[in-house]
Amino acid sequence: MATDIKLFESKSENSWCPGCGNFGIVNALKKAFSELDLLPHNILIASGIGQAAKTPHYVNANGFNGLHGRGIPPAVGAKIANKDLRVIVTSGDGDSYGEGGNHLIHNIRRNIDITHLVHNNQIYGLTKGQGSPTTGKGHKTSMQFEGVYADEFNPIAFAISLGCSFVARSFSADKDHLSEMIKAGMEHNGYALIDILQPCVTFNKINTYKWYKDRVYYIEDDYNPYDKVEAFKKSQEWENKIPIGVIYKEDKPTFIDRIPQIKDNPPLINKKLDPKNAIKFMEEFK
Amino acid sequence: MATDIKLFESKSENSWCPGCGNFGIVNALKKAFSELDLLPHNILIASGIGQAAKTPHYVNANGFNGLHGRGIPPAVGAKIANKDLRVIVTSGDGDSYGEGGNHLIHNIRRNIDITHLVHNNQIYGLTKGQGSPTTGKGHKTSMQFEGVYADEFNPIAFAISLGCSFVARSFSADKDHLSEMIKAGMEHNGYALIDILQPCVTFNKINTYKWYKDRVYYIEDDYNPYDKVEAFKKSQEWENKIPIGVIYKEDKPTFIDRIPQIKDNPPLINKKLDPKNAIKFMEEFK
Amino acid sequence: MKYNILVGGAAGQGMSTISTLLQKVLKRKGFYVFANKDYMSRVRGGHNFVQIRFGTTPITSHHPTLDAIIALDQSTIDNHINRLNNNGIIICDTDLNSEDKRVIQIPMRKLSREIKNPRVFGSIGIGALLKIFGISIDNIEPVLRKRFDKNTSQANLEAFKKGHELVESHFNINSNNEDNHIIINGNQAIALGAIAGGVTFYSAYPMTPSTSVMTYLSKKQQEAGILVEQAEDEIAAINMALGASYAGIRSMTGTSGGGFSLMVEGIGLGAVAEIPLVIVNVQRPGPATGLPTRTAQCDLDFVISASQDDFPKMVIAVRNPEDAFYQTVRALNLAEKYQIQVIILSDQYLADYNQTIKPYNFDEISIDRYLSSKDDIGEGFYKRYKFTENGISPRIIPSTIESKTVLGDSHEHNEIGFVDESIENRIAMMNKRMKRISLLKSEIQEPEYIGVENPEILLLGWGSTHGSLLEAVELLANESIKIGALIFGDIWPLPTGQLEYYGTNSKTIVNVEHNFTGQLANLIAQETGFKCDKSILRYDGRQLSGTDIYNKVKKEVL
Amino acid sequence: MKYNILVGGAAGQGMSTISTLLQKVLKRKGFYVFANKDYMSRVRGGHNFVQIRFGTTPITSHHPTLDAIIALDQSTIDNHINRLNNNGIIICDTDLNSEDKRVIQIPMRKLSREIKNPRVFGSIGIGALLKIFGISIDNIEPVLRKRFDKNTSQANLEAFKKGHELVESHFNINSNNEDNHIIINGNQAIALGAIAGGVTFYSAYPMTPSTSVMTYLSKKQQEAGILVEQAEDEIAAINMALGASYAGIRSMTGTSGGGFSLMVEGIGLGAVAEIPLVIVNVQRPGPATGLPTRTAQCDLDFVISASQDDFPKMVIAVRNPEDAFYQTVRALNLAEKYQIQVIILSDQYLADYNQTIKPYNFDEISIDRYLSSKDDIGEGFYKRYKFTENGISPRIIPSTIESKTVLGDSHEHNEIGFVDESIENRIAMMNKRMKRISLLKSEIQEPEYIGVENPEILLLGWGSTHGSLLEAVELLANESIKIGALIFGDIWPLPTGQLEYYGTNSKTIVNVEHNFTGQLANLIAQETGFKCDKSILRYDGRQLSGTDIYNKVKKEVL
Ligand SMILES: Cc1ncc(C[n+]2csc(CCOP(=O)(O)OP(=O)(O)O)c2C)c(N)n1
Ligand SMILES: Cc1ncc(C[n+]2csc(CCOP(=O)(O)OP(=O)(O)O)c2C)c(N)n1
Ligand code: SF4
Ligand code: SF4
Ligand SMILES: [Mg+2]
Ligand SMILES: [Mg+2]
Repeated sequence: MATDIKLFESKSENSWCPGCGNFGIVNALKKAFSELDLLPHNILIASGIGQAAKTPHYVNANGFNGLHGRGIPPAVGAKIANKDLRVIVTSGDGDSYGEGGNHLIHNIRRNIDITHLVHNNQIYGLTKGQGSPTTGKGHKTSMQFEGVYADEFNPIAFAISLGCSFVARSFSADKDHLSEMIKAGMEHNGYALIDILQPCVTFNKINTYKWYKDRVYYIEDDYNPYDKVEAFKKSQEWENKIPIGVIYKEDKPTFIDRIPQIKDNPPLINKKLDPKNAIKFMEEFK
Repeated sequence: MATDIKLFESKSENSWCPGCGNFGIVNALKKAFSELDLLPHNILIASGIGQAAKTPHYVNANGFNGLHGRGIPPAVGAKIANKDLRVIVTSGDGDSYGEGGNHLIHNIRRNIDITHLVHNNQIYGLTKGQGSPTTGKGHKTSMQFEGVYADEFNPIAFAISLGCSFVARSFSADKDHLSEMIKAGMEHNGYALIDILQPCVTFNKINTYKWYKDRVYYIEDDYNPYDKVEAFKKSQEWENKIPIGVIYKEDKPTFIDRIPQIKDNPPLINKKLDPKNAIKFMEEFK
Repeated sequence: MKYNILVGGAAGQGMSTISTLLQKVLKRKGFYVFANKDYMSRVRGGHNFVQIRFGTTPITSHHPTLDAIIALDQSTIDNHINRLNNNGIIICDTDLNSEDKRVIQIPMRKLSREIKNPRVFGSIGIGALLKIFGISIDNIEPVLRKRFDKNTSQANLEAFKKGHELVESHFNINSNNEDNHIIINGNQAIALGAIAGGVTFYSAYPMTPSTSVMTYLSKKQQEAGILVEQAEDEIAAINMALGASYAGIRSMTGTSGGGFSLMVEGIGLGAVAEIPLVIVNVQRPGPATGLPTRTAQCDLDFVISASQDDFPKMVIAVRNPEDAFYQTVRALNLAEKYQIQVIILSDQYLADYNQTIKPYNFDEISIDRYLSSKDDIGEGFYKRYKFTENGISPRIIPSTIESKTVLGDSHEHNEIGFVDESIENRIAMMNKRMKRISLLKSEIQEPEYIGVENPEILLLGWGSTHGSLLEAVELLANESIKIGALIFGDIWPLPTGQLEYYGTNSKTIVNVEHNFTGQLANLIAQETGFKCDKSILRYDGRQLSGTDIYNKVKKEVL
Repeated sequence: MKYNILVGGAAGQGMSTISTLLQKVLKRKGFYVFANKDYMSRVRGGHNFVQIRFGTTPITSHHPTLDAIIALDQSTIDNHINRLNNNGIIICDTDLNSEDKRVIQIPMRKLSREIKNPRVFGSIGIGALLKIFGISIDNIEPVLRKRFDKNTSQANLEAFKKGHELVESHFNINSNNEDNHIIINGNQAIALGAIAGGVTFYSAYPMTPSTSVMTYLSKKQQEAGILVEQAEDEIAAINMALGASYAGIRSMTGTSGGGFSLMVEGIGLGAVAEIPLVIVNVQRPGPATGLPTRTAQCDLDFVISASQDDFPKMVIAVRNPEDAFYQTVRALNLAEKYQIQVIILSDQYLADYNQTIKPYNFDEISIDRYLSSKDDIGEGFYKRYKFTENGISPRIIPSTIESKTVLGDSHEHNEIGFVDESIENRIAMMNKRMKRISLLKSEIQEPEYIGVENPEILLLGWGSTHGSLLEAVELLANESIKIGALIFGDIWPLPTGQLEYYGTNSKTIVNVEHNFTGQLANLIAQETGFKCDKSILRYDGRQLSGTDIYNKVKKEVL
């Protein structure tokens, strides 16, 4: 059973560079939606600002293209408003790990049920090639002429340390793997972080399609993503071999499930509003 | 050799509650300064806003009491301006891990040489008892009447995942241990995060002196803080037994050492300024 | 007949419990009550006090002189004895010292030990105080039972009685009124307004003096079936609220100046994405951290122009606990009607003062959401930013209409929400957004006028000075001074009708504000050309009382 | 004699290289050059163009009509052919189509293949273009060698020659001037001013159109011995800069509206802690993300009132690349002199336009730090916030004076910096801080006036409209229209002297601004009571040219 993938086609002009890794992500996303038998009006795609963050314009679904670094909070607000919405955050590495780092920390702690795709091109694409948190140390960029000084951010280790309930990595050029990861993330109850290796053909001449292809490998079948320490160990692989697949999982209640007044009721958007409901509260001031 | 501890006494009135764990931290801090043979005018204590963040007022040294959540960035700016300053950030758990979480991530990545003491009372003290990122899940607070919904933030695991070059935990009631940790942190080259268990006698009735005392233990002598995976494993201990001591270490160049124009020159505050230095740059526009 | 009581002590001495009890008892006895707080930014120690004014006619402001002081510590006596009337009374424990004849020492600590509950210490003082005012302590058990469990109630009752027995009555005041009031402060009124106005999600980050709005809502969230979430920071707070509003529920956030600073970018997002939102800013003195627990009206300029570029927004300064409730409900309706941000400005004084007022009339309020249906939006692509005559585009809730998707966007966009950089589109969208300003202008409420028909002196105020101005005008009018006051609630866009009317006819215009530069006066100059002749400005973190304004007018204006 | 050329194509076609080369060659030949950019918020594709104006007299604005177009793609022809003069020329590759007689097709792609360097494609067009204007290509090798390595230079030279040979000369322009100019844009001018003004630390977060200030400084950081740090966000950027300034070095930050929103809280911190800082806001249209690569003057209101409560701050709108350099140096000096925040307002148009100007005179500038010595501060506790006659406290660099510690603080504090909530202290500190406003007022520079002595029409502008107003006034004055323009640089506090003088004597006042509401006009109304009679407002993200203003004045004002 699957919905027609054409339903997710957007009428917006696309302004990504030819060959950009983002195309693979959008295609995998649509494939996942279709295979999950979803309809556009039941999905929300939220983002910040950046090349990746244009995604809500390029997929037909509800979209929220907010502020740079602030893709997550509106997504969370929307999920709270309507727990039946299938909520995706799809944004860049600068957006998700740089400007927006604080929201990532605390929404992982909430274990809110959203799927967060990070288009990790290890660069600031839209603003023309400055270093992002995931740019390799020493890499020269359009801003860091002598190379980036700070250590590279490891999103997988970071998410595991925070007890993120679903942590995966995929590769934008591997559409099947990626759409499987997206589906798994969306079917997972809780915060699903999927870091996606996404070549930026214009500004990142180091981490190219080839660079990634030479390194990625599928995580072994017998790997147990529930073992936190093993997962942490796995998260340290990078330079020569890059594991893709589900690296960490934890079963625990989602944010919505922790809050009885939301869990046990219809979505808040369906709540009947009546000023008189407040009379009883006023009485207490008597 | 040690400087007179009295040099660090402040003339400010103190507004902490009697019995507050912050007193122990201030005392240990002064002790460490004295034992490190420092003088007040060579030290900078920076903070955000909160009870802990009042520390710059309560120790005689250079002080920068900035904005809530923003204790780290001015400290970093000051260290860049004057690499000879001994820079401490001393602030609350809400300040450091909540509002200011993003600065913590990225300054650990910079491995800037500052010592960051988090007065972790697992609560918002100054604003009267709301949950902080480290408040235990389910704990009832003055704001979370049904208990905190989000998972507790684990600062040790978090810092290790980011490759923080010095990660330690101590306890405000163990003055000797704490001052040793502060000294070790200050003597370490690079970002030193010290999470300090600090009872808030007014608002945190769960994580009391006794609660901590019943759980803390000194890390084994043969423990190797350079093993990242072992350190991560250690970071997971909390409910019943809480390790205190240096949990993780990594040797790598500090931010200042990575930047030749700072490393190889006197502190920037001593740089000779002359407009004519810019003439050569103007020539390039000819 | 009005009396003024001060209860003072160090933070942590339980002053809040004592003063609340006293207020409730006085209210129950049929008195009008007005109680304001003065406290330091610390959790223990320091010097804090509550001023309780009560009487048989409505009260709208605190008062400089005192009839009675309950001193829980020495510094209360030292700090306030000079405000005590000659026939005033100080009640304190026998362990405090004062040579003053007006001091009545009672063994509060000792007696509370006898009652075997050290916490009833203050109730002994209240018992004594009531006796001094000739107020009986009959029928006060229900007040206690509302607050305490049975044992504690019993202990307190005993304490009241002991206190009552120990002293002689000194004043004589009687109320024949029935108690048909509620007693509520500004923040509670906003919070209650939020529930009444259909707020389903409140996201905020604690910040004095706004925190108690969140605390109240949080306490009631399960019962009200809403969600209150403490965000990781103020940026998250406003962005979560925007996301929730976009997704279809009424949401709201609140903070004070520093947190508002962090919300500025989000306000622009709300504007361009046309997402309704109500933002409460409970002001305190700055700059930056400033004086966290004190009061000011210092953010008017700031909130009016907050965020880059021009867009319609509305600012409402709430004036008292009655107004705060109704305006909150109205703000929620207007935000959705015009798909804009409405900012409610309050301040620490109003946030924390308790006042007896008549219960809110729930027949006067409604929840109007202005949402569009499937039929309204027609076939084809849903255009979130459709060009319409009045600039308001049909708004639907995502997921509720099959095959319609809703695109919220922060760029300049076309009708659907897709990025569009063309000149034509930019001009059309800018005009569309700005059109709503004229609609807002027709919606705006004129300031409240109090005073004589043809004032010679016109006082101008906004927000929480309302109560003080009311009292000041009354005092001055009693002396046959031709005076009036215009007190702005809606303040942006600035309503100018009443101002033109009274401004043109009065001789002297005086702005009364709690800030340094006279922000209202500047705004009025910009919008109307009227210049204020004099200013009464206070910026030390404390509120001008009615008497203060009365005195200033007499000294500096007349 | 002035000519107008447009080079257009898609993002990624190397237009920037081509147009820079062309500008450099023209400059080298002794022409005045003015080149502005119009580009979309994308990295590849879309439609971008550069307009290059050159001539034998100074040029301050772009122009609506065109004499020549180099079209790298079809949409350049389609979009701009209607702006081409009758005797104009279009140069394009043979693979583009147009029936228009003015089109000259040359086999650029084919020839570049012959030269074995597809990148020289554009240089063939430039060669042709130069010939069309009758400009020789002698001595241009040095220009190429500055930019390219030897082989590439050679290839480009060959391309120039090929292009030159292919066409006939069509216009005839000659410059007898020597090339003694620099060519620089607004952001480069600010960055160069920063180095000249002693900036030792620049922390910022990339944001169009401010990014190139940081990029320039970053490129020069090693040579200049300074540090440029890309912060994790704008909040960090400003707080790092404040920390560095507190610790004793000149620091600076820069951003655009959205990032400025995030810096608002930090501005208040700088104010209360009295830390000098210069903040550059290169404006772009909003609200929120708006039009990232386009221009606007839309943040005036916002920056003037940014952050809670009242405090002194200064806002300087830079007017052109010459002004931008000197004002940056001045801003850095004033920030330290008064220990305040100085905000430099620029915009995308000025940021990105290149102009030939005379080299900066380094004898005119100095670095004045106003720091205090050991002797100035005397014995005992160092009082960072000492009360002084003029409100400026002696400032020292932490660690440089033995036994003196420096306490920077964000609360209301006493002279040392300790928290102090008392009424007396609050009033004294507030007065101390605000006192500096009157000093600032005496420091402020009046707007530049251009035009006849007694104008009937007075145009008012600020910042980057300077060049367009200059041209417009000249055009109108040529028609004997009694017109003048006041163009504000210093804009807050608002200098009012010239305004009073010219405003009182002129019949019609017209504000010319790139925003919707007329923010300057509103500010002037607030500060002086003057009302503008007419407004010329553009808010579509594009700049008014001199001709645009000329036309609007003729149509709407006269
Ligand atoms: C508050 C704010 N700061 C900065 C910017 C400018 N900006 C837009 S996108 C971006 C970085 C984009 O990088 P990333 O998130 O990695 O996305 P990518 O373009 O690489 O997909 C920046 C700095 C902005 N729009 N808003
Ligand atoms: C921008 C901003 N938001 C909120 C506040 C209010 N505030 C002051 S301190 C604090 C929390 C303090 O908690 P923590 O950092 O744990 O310090 P503690 O008081 O517990 O030592 C808050 C929310 C503020 N001052 N500024
Ligand atoms: S700049 Fe990079 S990330 Fe952006 S669209 Fe082009 S290839 Fe993709
Ligand atoms: S509230 Fe808690 S943290 Fe604050 S001073 Fe009191 S005991 Fe210490
Ligand atoms: Mg990226
Ligand atoms: Mg805390």
